Amino acid sequence: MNGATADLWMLLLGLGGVLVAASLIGAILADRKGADNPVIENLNARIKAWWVMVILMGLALTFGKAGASVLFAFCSFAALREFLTLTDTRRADHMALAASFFVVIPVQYYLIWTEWYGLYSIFIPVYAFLLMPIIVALRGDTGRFLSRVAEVQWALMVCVFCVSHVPALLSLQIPGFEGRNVLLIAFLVVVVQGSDVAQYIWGKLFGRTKIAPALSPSKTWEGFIGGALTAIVIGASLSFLTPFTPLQAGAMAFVIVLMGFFGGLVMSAIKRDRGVKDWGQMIAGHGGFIDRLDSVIFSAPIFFHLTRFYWSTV
Amino acid sequence: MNGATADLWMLLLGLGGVLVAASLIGAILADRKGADNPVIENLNARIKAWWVMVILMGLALTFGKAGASVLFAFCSFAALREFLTLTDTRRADHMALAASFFVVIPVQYYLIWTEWYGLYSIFIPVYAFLLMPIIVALRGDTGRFLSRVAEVQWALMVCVFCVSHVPALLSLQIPGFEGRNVLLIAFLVVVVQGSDVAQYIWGKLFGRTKIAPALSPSKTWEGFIGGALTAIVIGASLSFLTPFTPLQAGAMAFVIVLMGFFGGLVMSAIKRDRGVKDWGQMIAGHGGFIDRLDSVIFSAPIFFHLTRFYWSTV
Amino acid sequence: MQATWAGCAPHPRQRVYFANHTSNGDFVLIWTVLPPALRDQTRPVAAADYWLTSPLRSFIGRDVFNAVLIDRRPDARTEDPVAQMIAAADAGASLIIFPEGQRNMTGEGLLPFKSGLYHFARQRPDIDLVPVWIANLNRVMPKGEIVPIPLICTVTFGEPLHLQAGEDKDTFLARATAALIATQGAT
Amino acid sequence: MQATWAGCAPHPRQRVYFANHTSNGDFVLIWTVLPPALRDQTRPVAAADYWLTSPLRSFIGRDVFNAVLIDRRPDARTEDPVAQMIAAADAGASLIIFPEGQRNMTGEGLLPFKSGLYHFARQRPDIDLVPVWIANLNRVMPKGEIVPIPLICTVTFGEPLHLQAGEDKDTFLARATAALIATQGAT
Repeated sequence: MNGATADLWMLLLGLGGVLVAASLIGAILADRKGADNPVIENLNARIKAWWVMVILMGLALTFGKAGASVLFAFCSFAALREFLTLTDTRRADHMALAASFFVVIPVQYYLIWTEWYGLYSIFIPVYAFLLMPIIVALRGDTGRFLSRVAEVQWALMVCVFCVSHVPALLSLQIPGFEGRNVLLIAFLVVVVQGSDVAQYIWGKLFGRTKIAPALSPSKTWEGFIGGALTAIVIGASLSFLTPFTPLQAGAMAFVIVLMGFFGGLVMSAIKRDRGVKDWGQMIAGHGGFIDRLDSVIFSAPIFFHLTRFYWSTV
Repeated sequence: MNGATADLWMLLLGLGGVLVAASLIGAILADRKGADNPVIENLNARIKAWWVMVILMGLALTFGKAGASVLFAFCSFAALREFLTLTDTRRADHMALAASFFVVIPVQYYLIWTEWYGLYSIFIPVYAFLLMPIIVALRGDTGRFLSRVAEVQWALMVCVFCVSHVPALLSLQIPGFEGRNVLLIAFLVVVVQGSDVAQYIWGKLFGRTKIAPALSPSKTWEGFIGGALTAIVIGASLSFLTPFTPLQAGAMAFVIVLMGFFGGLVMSAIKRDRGVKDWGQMIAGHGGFIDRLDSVIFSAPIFFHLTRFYWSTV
Repeated sequence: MQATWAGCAPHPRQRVYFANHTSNGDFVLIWTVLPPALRDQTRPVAAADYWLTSPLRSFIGRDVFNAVLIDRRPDARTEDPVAQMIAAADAGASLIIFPEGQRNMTGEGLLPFKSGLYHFARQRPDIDLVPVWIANLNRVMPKGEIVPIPLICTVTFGEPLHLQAGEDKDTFLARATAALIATQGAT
Repeated sequence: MQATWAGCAPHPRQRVYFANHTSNGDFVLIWTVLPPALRDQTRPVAAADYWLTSPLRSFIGRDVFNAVLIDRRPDARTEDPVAQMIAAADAGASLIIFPEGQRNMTGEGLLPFKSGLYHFARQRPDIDLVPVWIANLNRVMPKGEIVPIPLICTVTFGEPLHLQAGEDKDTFLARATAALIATQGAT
């Protein structure tokens, strides 16, 4: 067991401890206020889902780049399934949809695995963007062309491109940080999920002023600011896992939280547009898969690019 | 006058000769069959527009990178204007539209000018893609959210990102080809426009079998194959201008023609979806600006990436 | 695949599930989302003129899914479909039927129901008739495509329905159609 | 900016251009797309209660565009707007008027026309009434925004209209409204 795996296990054990505590609190609350209370029910369902995520993360991270690539490829697959299920595509889009699942996902994650940054950074936003509409156009059905194509492109950007930047963190080469890149993923995931929990709790306790009532009635300034500060503290205190100083780690956490927040808003707007409340029902209490991933989605590529630009040599 | 400028002038003079011949033929045809014949009228209007383009290209290329960047920034601006005029955006999109014109275009061409490939290759497809919907979402109007955002994103990809890859050719560093990069632009433009003319003529003469009758009734297999072969011959015979062997130049011409053809199909599909025949009326006989650029749009980034990957050292 | 029990619970009582029909995989999908206890006692009602045309189909239809195979051709058949369904029900089975009688290729709504559902309900009025809406299965593999796409299919079980006293055929079938459409919205 | 002469040619004859009104820049736009020969003889009819409220506006409205300034407030005005328009027409000017009387903020269609157009047509029935549709100007700079976006605005000139013998006010105004809407489609 090298230093990175030891640190990672420490982190996972720490998270396990937090979740044990959270599960206990959840059980006590359920006991006192009744298991039927919707807030407590929701809280306990979230805690259960986090258990699953922590265990999965632990498994995947232990197996390194291959494990993380496979795990996130499956996340992309599940997310893409949810996203495309909600789209209003037609028969003429069938080939484009099939290509999304069976060509774009494997190619993107293969490129991630071979660490070909020059191609995986543009394969979906440039090549899939330009080629996908060709497949659709050749079928000759032009009704709502732009919006149908856009749905597939958004699905690919959100569910595949953005998500794939999480395992892509493993391909960075940071001097003095060799072999420890998995910890960058752990940092990102813990900060995002920590910020989500913190925003939820601060919002429940002190939430008054809604930020975007039309989009996401549960998002309040109090919840966001409290959650962001908490996440910055979490980030700074995890700097020992990362190549960042505590100050840098706090700043990174802030960027992650900000992009996660905006990502949540945009994904809410897409859901509103579609007339649904959740992306799906995959994880009990968490809505769909995308509902849990949405904060990671927007922050992953930004975190990746910042880390790559300022710290990585490739 | 160095070697590149001399070659460029040779090319432009050659084109001027071709256009003089074309203008004469056009005048004779108009005289014989009557100037009111719509096909001949269209042909002569095209020839006039090509005169303007050749003169502009000559001016811009003579002034090197700065000239080409400015020329293509204006092309992007004019194209974006046409594209967004046809979109069905709302008041809530106003800031996003303003940012497209006054932030995205200048930033993209500034990055092109500073030759920062790492950023200009992802600025629009990744950053504008993720940030634009945030601006829109914050205004709180979620009706048709995805399709409104998609229209702006498509406009930026087509009119700014793709077009900007033409002047980006100047930033490539090809050993033994120093100072001659402007000729790559000339090669691309001559092949694309030559293929357009050739497809038009072959289609008029032998066109029988329609390729995509629902999208573009004037596109026939005979016209496409004849035009593609002509363009390959043009490309191969221009190889002395380029770092390619005649075979490579012919292959490049083929890729350019193929992408140009597909680009034309996709842009037709978007026009059909919008219920318009042309993008605008900027150039007499050529419809709008985008109608002339559409073949360049899809081929420019592919030509750029192929040249960069196989020939350039940066 | 997701099952939503919107109008009734997955209790192990005898039922007739009637569903919209857009894909050959429809009854497999319903059968799959039923809890094992219910699944074992549930038999699909399927077209003999399709399922008996090859040994493989015959094996799948008769032996794997234990289908009640009826003949859709009134002039060629020897047994009455409704009598076959009643016989299966009297033997204790729950049934899956597609009252549209054929796959709906229009991409929306429902085709007019055949009368079999009414005749069954008239003869066995106590059995629950459960509307079941299947969503997306036709998008997974539209007719003529060869690659299926893994979208999420949902099966929604609506509120059970019974023939009311004195209700005539047209009124009942209209009510059943409306109940199935309402189930679609309950997803 | 693009001008389309769909229903008439830009001949230098006396006309009344009546247009939809979505933006304060509307008459400037029409004025700009008119050929110079026509432009010199064309005067916009504008609201005095807006254009006389500051010295700068007054200078622009009165001296730059040579506007016929009418007062929209029936109780406060000293001159009859229609009489002012007739006087300007009798002096040889073409006019630009916005029969909706105010900017249409609804984002679609037209507001009900004021009666001025009818009264003018009744008194000077020989003058061409040309419907003019202005598209996109309100998208360039919606109310409340500070950055204009450079979209392409189009001005479409439709087929001239005249008051028919015995036509009453409502019929005529309905016909004028329909002609303006039809001009929108002729772009």
